[in-house]
Amino acid sequence: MKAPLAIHLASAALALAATAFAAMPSAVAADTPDPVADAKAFRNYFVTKFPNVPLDDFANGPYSLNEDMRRQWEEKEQFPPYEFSLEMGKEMFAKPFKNGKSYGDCFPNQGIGIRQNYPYFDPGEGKVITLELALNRCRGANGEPPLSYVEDEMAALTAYMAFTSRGKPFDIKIPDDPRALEAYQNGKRYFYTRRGQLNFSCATCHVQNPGERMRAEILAPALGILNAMPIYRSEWGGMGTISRRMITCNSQIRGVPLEPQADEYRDLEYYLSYVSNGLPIAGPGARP
Amino acid sequence: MASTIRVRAISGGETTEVQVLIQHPMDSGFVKDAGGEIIPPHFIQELTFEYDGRYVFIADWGAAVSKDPYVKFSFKGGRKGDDLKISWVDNKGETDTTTAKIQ
Amino acid sequence: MSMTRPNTRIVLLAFALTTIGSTSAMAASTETDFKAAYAAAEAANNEAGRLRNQWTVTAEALADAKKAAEKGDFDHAMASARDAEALAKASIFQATSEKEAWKNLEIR
Amino acid sequence: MTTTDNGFPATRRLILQGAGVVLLTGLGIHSFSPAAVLAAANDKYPEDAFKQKGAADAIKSLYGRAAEPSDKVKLDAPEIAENGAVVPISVSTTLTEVTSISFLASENPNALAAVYRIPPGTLPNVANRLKMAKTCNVIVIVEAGGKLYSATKEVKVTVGGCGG
Repeated sequence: MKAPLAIHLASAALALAATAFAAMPSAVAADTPDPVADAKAFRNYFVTKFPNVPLDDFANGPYSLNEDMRRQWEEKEQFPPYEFSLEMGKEMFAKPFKNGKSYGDCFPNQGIGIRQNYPYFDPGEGKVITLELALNRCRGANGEPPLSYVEDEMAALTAYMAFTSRGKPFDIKIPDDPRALEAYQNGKRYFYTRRGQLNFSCATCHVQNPGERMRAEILAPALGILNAMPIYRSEWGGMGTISRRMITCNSQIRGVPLEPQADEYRDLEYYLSYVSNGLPIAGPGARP
Repeated sequence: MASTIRVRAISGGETTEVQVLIQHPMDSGFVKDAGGEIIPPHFIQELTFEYDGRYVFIADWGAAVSKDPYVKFSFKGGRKGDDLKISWVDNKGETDTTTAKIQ
Repeated sequence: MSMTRPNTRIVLLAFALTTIGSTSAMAASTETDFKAAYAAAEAANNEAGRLRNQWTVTAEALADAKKAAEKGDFDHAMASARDAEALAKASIFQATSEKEAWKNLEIR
Repeated sequence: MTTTDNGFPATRRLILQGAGVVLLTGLGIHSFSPAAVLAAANDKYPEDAFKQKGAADAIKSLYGRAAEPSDKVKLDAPEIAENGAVVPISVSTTLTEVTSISFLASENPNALAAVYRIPPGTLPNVANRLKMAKTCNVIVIVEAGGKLYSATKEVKVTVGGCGG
């Protein structure tokens, strides 16, 4: 599909508009990140913008903001379309690897009811570890080839792990380690940074315009946006992981996506999960 | 092979509510694949529900029923622990059958 | 759509410049011209890649340029290569300016 | 359980009920293709009706006549489909002696989507999920006491269901 002329040119014109942007006064001075204050302001923004939405309901994305869509969703949830994926995930999770071990052996509490603790900062590696990454590392440690981050098997596994954790509030920790704080800050920067030819940031859609229609879709609020992952999207006719969702977000604004589980995506997941601390895990979810 | 049919049949006393979800592509024959080739039609045409030796519900479906189709209905009677037999056949002659216990 | 808010002035400016660009490309282009233009576009796009901010449309314009060149249509190939370079440069500018500008969007 | 009033041809039922002969007859039945079994047991799959383009032609092919609108047919469908690939639509009615319920989407390539046959003892309430190619009328036909009743509702589709 060809871009509308105005957008095409407006974006190409960014380079030409250098002076205009450079002249814009920076509204805020550089300062040290304060995740606690950030999370408070973040939550406050959404509950003020949508005073009638119960806090936990933000985990249900666009359905928290639109009654007609909510009814369609509730109908679907009677017998949700992710049911088959969930079952596949449960079987995969229980099936031993060739060496006799299984996924459960790689995780605390045998992997049950722990989704809310991911991603976490690993001080040994100095980086953020997401659940998808941890699952593939588990496979690697047991001599199994990695799964694609954007295909059905990974979605099914994470669906099952989320399902066993439903209702548990996100509990993301930022340890007292400057590298953890840096990862958090990098995630935040990625979230607010405009990119792609459309010159959108994640925040353009999910902070400034949640509840609005973007072409056909109702945009989800950023608060709680990962709580229902992975999601069955009617548009995909199947399940998708967090990796898949981030990649499609980038493509939709005409940016070339990064490789799945790139540092930027891991940090972004860390940031978004942290600011949704306290909201319940609701995955797997169904979305348009 | 796991069944393609998921059933929830719940007796509420006088009536039994039945919901099914079936794993099936329900290809309409109007959609092209990534390579631009038409995906040939492949959809369930008939779905039957038998209880106590009689049909309690029969669905005739065209290609416009959604992927992984779902249907819900209720019938009078049906006791907890009784069998409900569900079968489908699609336009290629493929078929699946399952028997579920009413709960 | 309220969220895009394309700045009308910028759009008009870009339109004027784009027109000038295509006019100068009117003179029949050679394969040598094309190769230079393509290399410049590719270099700019690689730079955008180092900044982790390539645009899909840049890749599309590059592919279009290559395809036209293979058919021997160097005028078309030149135009697409220049488009690609402009887009790549815009993406570089975007990444550079956003190093600070992102803070303007932050919820506080 | 009474077996006399289900309103369906008895062939299949008798096989299932004749406990003494079930094995033999059962073997005979299973040597047919499943489609043949169903065809033997039920009315034929309304192939022709599903092939019609427009809603009126499909209804005519299916029932041989037209339906009249009735406020006793309650059609529940969204105002705006969140995705045309999966549109939850349900119907219920206070009409009695219902024998079938059909769903159509007027602008789909083939309007008829589903026909449900309702034997006595089954309630005239059905919920299902349909594909819709674009914004159009959803029409539901309830056959009751030999007459046809309909309800219609426009559903807006912004993402067409032809991708799914």
